[in-house]
Amino acid sequence: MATAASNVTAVAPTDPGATAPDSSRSKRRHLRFLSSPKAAVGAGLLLFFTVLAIVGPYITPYDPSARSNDLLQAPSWHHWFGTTHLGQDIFSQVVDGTRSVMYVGFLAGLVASVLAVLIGVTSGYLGGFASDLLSALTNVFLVIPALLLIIIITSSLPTGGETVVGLVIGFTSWAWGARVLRAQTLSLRRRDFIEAARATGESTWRIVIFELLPNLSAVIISGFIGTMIYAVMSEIILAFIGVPGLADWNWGTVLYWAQSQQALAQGAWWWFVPAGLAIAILGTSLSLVNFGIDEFVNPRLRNNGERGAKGADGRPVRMRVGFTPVVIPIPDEEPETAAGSGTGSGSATGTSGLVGSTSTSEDVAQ
Amino acid sequence: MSTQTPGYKSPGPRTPAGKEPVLEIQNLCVDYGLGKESVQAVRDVSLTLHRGEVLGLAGESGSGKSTLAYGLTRLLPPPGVITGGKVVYHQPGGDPVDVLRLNDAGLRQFRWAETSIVFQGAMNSLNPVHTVASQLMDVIAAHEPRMSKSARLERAKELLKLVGISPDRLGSYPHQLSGGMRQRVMIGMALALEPQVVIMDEPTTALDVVMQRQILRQLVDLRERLGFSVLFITHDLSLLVEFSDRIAIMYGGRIVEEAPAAKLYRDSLHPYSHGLLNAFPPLRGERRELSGIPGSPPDLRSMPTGCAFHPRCPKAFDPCRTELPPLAVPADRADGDRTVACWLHPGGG
Amino acid sequence: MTLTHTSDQPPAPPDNDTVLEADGLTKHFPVRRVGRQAMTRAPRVVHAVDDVTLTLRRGRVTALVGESGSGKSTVARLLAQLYPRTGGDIRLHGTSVTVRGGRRFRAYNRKVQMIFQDPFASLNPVHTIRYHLTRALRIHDNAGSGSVELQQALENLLERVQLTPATRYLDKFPHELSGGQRQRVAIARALAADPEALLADEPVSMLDVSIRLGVLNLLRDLKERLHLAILYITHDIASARYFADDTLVMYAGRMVEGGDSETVTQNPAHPYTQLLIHSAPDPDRIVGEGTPDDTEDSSGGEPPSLIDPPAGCRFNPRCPHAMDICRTELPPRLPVDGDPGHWAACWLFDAEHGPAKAEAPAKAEAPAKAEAPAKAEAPAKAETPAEVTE
Amino acid sequence: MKYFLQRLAFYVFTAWAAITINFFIPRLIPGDPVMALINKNRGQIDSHAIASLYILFGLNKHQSLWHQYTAYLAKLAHGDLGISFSNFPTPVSTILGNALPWTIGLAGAATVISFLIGTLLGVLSGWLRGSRLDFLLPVTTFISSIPAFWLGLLTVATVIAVGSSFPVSGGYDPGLIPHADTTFIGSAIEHSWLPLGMLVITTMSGWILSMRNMMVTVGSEDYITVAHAKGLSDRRVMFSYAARNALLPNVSGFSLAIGQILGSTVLVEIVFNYPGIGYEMLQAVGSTDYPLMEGVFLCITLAVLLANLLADIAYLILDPRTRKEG
Repeated sequence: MATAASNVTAVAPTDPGATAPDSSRSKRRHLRFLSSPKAAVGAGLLLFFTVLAIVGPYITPYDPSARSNDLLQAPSWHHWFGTTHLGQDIFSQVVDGTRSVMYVGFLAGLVASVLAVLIGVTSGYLGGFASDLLSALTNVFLVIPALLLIIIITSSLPTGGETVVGLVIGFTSWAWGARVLRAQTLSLRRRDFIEAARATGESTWRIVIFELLPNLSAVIISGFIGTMIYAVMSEIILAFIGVPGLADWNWGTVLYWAQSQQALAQGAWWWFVPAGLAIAILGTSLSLVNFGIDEFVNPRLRNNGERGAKGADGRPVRMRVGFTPVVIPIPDEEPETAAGSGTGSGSATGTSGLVGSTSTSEDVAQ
Repeated sequence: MSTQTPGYKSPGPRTPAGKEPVLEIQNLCVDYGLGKESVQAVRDVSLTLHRGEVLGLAGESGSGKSTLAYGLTRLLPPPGVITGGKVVYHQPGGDPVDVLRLNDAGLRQFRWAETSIVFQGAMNSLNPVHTVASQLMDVIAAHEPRMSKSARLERAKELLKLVGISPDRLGSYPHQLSGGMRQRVMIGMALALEPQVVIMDEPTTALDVVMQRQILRQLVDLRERLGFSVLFITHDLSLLVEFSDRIAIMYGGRIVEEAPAAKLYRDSLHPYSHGLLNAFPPLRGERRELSGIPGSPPDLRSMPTGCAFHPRCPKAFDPCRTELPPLAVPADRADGDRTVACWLHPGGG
Repeated sequence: MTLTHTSDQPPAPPDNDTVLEADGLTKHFPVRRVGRQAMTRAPRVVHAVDDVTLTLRRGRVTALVGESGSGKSTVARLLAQLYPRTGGDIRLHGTSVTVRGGRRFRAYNRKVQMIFQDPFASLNPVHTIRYHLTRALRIHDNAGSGSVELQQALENLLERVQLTPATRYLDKFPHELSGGQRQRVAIARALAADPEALLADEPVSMLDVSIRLGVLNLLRDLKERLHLAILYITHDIASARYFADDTLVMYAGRMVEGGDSETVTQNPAHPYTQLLIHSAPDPDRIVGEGTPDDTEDSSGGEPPSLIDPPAGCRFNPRCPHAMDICRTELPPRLPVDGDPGHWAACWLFDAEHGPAKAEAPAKAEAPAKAEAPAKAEAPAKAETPAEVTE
Repeated sequence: MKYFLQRLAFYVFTAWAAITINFFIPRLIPGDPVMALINKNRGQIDSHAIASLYILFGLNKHQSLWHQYTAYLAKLAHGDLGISFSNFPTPVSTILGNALPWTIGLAGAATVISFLIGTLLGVLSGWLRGSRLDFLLPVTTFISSIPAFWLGLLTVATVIAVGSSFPVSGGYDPGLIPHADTTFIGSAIEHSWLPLGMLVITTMSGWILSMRNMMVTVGSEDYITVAHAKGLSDRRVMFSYAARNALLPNVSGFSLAIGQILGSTVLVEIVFNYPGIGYEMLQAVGSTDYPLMEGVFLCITLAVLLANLLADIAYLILDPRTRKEG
């Protein structure tokens, strides 16, 4: 605080060039958004998993399906995550399985987002009977337990594979996004700028694509990420309960084999711990990115940089609703600057000594 | 520089006889945020509310008038912080209290019993899930815990009658009342504990003119009967001239002029006050071309140096750009019951 | 910023051609019925606008004054053809126009443009000023050919609304501008179509008080230079007097009075207009004259439900002069004595039914006079319960 | 009342939609599910049984789709969900009748407990923002990303590794016969601790996060400021003003949560060999037992609808704005 204050003091007396502090401030704010810790950690982890999904199968130390004579071994230098009862390298299985997980998550997120935008925005913008119908459809899909539906459909399908699973998940999990988008569209539609665009003579499709959708982008991205979390979980659950069609490795199949081969009873913790942790970390990273988006959209959720601030008694100040903190700064060590006494009116001297001192270099600076 | 803290007046020659202060704001400073990113919203404001008077506080949005009201009651939501000053409340027959130094319990006790507030958004000031009765009664219960439930209900009925609402509305939820009725309920609630001071932050801005006048008339009537003081905050200066005893004008977080209503209306000294008065086309008298005030209200993040108004001021001259004019009794108006912060009317003393 | 002419009376407009007319304009919004109601109850509607007739003339400002919920904004949207109307007719240069989207709508709103109330909401936050104005120019084929002509057109537009130098504003986003600057951009966007009529829906009520007049003066200046016909919708009757040539007063979806602005504000005929003028803040009234007095407080209460409006004159439940006929018969537009063009929809001005004919206008001339100090303290008058709309 | 009837109509509609989806899934599957089943159990089902399977399964090729549909509805109306393939010839309804109480009990208890604890923690962490309770945020984010069944696996492994005799498998002691006596109920409760705990821990975080967000959002409403200005006690402002209003969106968001909780329950049951629907589901998936799978789906859907109806009633009680007389 003291350094900041002295900075301002240095700038202020040098006349009206008031634009300079403004531009530097906006630059700083921009940087601060990029360095939002939650979003940054989440995005970093997500990037890591994405890279792993792309290069994973090429960098595995072993063929994930290859058996060896190292049966059911604990983690070691040769097998970072240990081996299975058939001597397969679990590290390779987890790394190799990343691609399947990310692919299904991405595909399902994409399908669900497209459907959610189509259905949600249409029902929000159109109004009338079609809107009611789409809204009812959305609510039905919201209430029906999608996971069971996914299990039934995928286990009924003769041909499987990640693509089918991803599509099924996508087609059954768009409802939440559609509901949120519908609500957002309804509220945006009442905003004057949509009406103004109409009054200017814009066509309906242009209004939807160029006026409405850009304002929904945060909601759409957040819905995409939410669906991705859901899809990853669903795929892993499907694999875990042995729904056929998932021939390739993914984190769920690792867990399936661990469960079916009684890894627990044999004390082979390494068999299921890495895959589960990978799920949890991926899920956390996606949630963190979504928090970042939430805070960007709803500034109230942000912590208003209150950390580290000190009150008059030197204790940290906590911002509370209903009890505005009183922060009367401790006077600086150095004597007041000359600029202060010249323009600062009677404030500084008037009350000093009553409540600590009101005079700060900041006070004086403007 | 040698002027004594302006606005902090002991009952002396400058205040009309019999006027004792009830709420004194001294050099209040309020910031948004802490540290580097902070913005000063209220700068060194001193203002005195006398017993029984209506003090009007006018200014544009961003002038700090609402921040001042929230700040002096310590109700400013984060990231607002009070960074200096005192708010002294004079109890009738008791020691003065500095509101800013009360602890949480003391503050809770002080609130509503001594100073109540009516906010701008009557729509949102009432809790949507509780009845009017419950919200009127819980404030009484909080301050007078020994009062019986039936006595509280009686009091709630009285309060509704006081503001002209039928007591059978007690069981209503806020959404069942019209905007005007909700604001009346809020005024009734504000008077529940017979406070000395009622702060009103744009209480009628959201209402139609007809309803606005009805409510203001009722307010004036109630004040005469109950004798509380009102700090009335609004951007509508023409309304204030009609309803308040004294008016303070805020610009860029500071008070720029303070005077009795009639004097301010007939003879405003600060060019900003003058511009603001001329921003309301009159309903009577000759039709003339008015200009408003050129430019835009200042950005708190980059306030002009010197007098904050100088970029918009038609009469600005050299000192205005560099030196901040102090709020002082102007030398060219010797009657002494007004202050202004303008180099055109420098303090004499 | 300030204008140099129009110091006393606005100069006679170059011509008084009718640009846009509404004749018996009516809009009913259906009340959404749910479940069993759909079968059992008769369809219910909100009578937002009933039988509104008005004329916008070239080079003239017509004000439409009313409280919130009086239907004044709906009138603007009907005239802009943003809503389909329930009844009545809209005529542009004498030809009836009904459009619903498409090319004909563009052709219509090339002539009739609208300015919205809230400049913070009427500009899309994701687009720059350049985008907004370019789109408006392109849609109405005023963008010229090539980027040089477009740039010229953009700069011209911003100069017209006194945002200079234009290049400083073109690439900003709406949130980087102040309220007044945004409203000027909104006006520039409306001007991009090169319209003949401008529908301004409370164009200054969301702006800071100090800059409202600047925007109104700008509109007046544009009216004079471009010979626009302007509909100025407002709840502030004092600004109507300042800015508009003619003033119409609306109450609960119906027009109750109309005429020359000065006449309507200085000599209001309809009891509602009188109440409105009496309620408006007026510093002259009180300074040095003690506390405000109660004149006609019998008009307490609130506007009626528009789902089930009162029969006869809609103001009759609040009207201090209400007669039997007011409760049953809808008053037609009746001329008010002495002022050509001044009319009121009030039975007081009917030759047969208006015994108070002489009294009513007289009363209006001195609304500020203390009349009934004897009323003193009439406490706790139970407010008429507001209709709870579904 | 109007609101309630509206919701009821919607649930009837949804139930119908679920039933219809259920009807169409086996018919839309390319290939022949019965044939696939027969191929799987080659030689174990004779040709006579095959014909009756088609009829039982409702896939009679000689009937029109509409006729099949009405026959299907008629059967459902009598509680007839067909016959399980894997437990031939036990009716699906019998299997589900035995399993359902376990699942409903487990999921119901988990929902109530996690809602109560999660909401309370959310209220506190939202109200005391910036305090030490902030540590809840990253922790809950991480926990909410852990699948419940995996946490179950870890727990089972730990219990075994520690050598504790705490039951980690089944719904009651193997020697007991389901019966309403204290020994059995005591055993059942003891067996449900761990699955219940897993469910509560993983589903709770959702409530914490959403309640915290709502508290923060509601915290800046005017009526909260007014409540502070009135000098009410902190507890009253927090619960009667802030939490009371913040709760409403959470209650109306119940529909999403209840489906997820039931999904997690099914999996946790698998991990703990709990005798509920999840266990049956696993069996059904393993042996492609369509009638059983569909029976599970229908049952769970109806349970979700019922839970939603209860949530709606709660909402009706909590929000006066919906109580308006029509």
